[in-house]
Amino acid sequence: MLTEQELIHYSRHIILPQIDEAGQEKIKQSKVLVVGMGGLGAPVAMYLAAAGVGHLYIADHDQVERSNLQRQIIHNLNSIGQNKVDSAQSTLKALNPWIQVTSIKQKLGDQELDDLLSKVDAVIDCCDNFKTRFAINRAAVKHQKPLVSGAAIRFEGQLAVFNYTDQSPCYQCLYQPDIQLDENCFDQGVLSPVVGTIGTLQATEALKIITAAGQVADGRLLIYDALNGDFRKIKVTKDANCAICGA
Amino acid sequence: MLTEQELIHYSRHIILPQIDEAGQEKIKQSKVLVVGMGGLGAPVAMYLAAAGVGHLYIADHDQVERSNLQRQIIHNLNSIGQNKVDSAQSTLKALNPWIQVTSIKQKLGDQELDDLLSKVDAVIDCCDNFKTRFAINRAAVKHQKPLVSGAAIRFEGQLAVFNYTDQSPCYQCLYQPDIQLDENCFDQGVLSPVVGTIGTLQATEALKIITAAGQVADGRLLIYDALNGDFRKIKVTKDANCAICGA
Amino acid sequence: MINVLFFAKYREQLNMDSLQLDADFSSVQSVIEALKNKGDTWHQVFTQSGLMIAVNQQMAKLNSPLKDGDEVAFFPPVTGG
Amino acid sequence: MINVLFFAKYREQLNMDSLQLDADFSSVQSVIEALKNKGDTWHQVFTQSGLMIAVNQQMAKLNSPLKDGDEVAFFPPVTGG
Repeated sequence: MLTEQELIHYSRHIILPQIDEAGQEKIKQSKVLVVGMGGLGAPVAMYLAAAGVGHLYIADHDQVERSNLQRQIIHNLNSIGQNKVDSAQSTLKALNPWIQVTSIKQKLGDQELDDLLSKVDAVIDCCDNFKTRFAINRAAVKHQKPLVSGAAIRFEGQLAVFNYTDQSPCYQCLYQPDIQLDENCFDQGVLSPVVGTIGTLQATEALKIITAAGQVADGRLLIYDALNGDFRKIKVTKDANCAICGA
Repeated sequence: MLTEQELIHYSRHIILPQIDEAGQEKIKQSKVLVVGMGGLGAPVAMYLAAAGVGHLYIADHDQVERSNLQRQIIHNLNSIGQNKVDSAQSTLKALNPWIQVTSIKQKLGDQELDDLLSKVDAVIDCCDNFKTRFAINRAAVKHQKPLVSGAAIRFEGQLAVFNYTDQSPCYQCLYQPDIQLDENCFDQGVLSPVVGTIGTLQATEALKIITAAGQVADGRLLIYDALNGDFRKIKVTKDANCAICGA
Repeated sequence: MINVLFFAKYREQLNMDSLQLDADFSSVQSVIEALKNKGDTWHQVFTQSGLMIAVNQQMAKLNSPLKDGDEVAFFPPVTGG
Repeated sequence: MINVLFFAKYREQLNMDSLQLDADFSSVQSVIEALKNKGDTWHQVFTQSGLMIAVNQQMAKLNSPLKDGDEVAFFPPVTGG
């Protein structure tokens, strides 16, 4: 049951016929893991907190550095040197007192992800390296939980939902595990609001998964090119021989 | 000149060849007006502040209400009852100490907009009604300043850049001033991160205008439908008989 | 033949994202008249204020002429922020 | 004839968003070989790790077959966050 203050807080959701009070209640009951409290994780966690996701698990083992503040709007000057999850947690609690936030400070390996995926309804991948991306995917497939994947660098972003149904592709149907690339923002840079666009699109897909509003954008990859303001959709199909999700 | 601390703060921009130190210096020298500190204005102001826009003018005559917190991530629990511009200003100053923020608390009419547009390099329209949107456009055309226009409601958003060059359409080339519609989030609702997506796209266009990186998305309207994750582009041409920007 | 697309709120209200009209239409206005006759919801959608129109991905008006094979898209105005 | 599109980083590096190849190509791999021969930058772009490929807006592989009129798009992997 939503309290009277919650009904006011969420009134702009509840008036949407596709959400309604029942949908907001589902959002309140939901548990979501956000891996990475950097450029993507900042808007994902802030919007999911504002939107009322009842229990947010946030994971990051890094500390806030000055160069993060150019785009990681969940942190601020007072956060420099703090653990990212601690800084994030104070911002999130100030945005919404009705939600629970659990911080995970360690690096996530297969075991930690296995444990976490057993607890949540969905995982949002906001991390910055392929190794963790593949590990998150393995755990999501094992526990049959939807994975909302975002990535951004330079002026580019990508978005996809994996593992939404049995018929959906998984991350490894799209990306080969032998890929030799880990471009990061340190080497390559990133335009500040580009991470915001991909992160907010991830938050939107997460809310659609939780509430069953609209059509979840699975089975496709969205490519965003900020330099010419272009969005493209590429169809992604399940790979029957996928080592992770194949039969 | 950027100080040593600023060079660190903005290092992820400076490494981008399309931005470089010269581009970051342009961002520092720029003055941008953001009209509205609500759902769109929140991410616009936060990302432009983080990105280093040297002087932000933020305008809103409203106070923060609890129902704003579902999506207006620049405000928080402590902001309830405060003027939106005051709440926004403290968030922005905590994100970036190197920028100047000027708050405008009154409702903007033609005279105030005329004065403001004479001072800034671009205006970002994040307001919630057609009357103000047409007034902003009139002032932007008069002062030949680019207008980055965003709008969002329900699961829908629109984005366009007007008045970028002599050949660009203005807002009134697209929208007729006799339009009888002011749907707002109070009546219609809005999914929380949808305003974030449109706002971050507005911030990106603003940074492209300031730095001349990439191709500014003028002469077209981007339509976003969050329910099916669809983006569409519609070409918009200058109306030679436009009452505002026509010859 | 005209391909008709519905975006955003209109797509939701009509519960349909596209349809094909197998006839000749001289202008956008004549397409709208044909759609209005399809039922109450259709009539309601196509009498709303501010209806926006694109022909072949370019903004158009009620009196914009059409030719065989054109794509006509309808979408709502948005003012919220 | 094959329409070739370049997205994101590749579009920037090649300073071109599309080109048309007026010949027959049996597979994506053969298109890549043809592009590599266009010069140093081209060779560099098409030997990068993780090159992603779409044929007619659907993900494809190096050995995906092609037919006349197909659209082949190349875009980079992205891992940052």
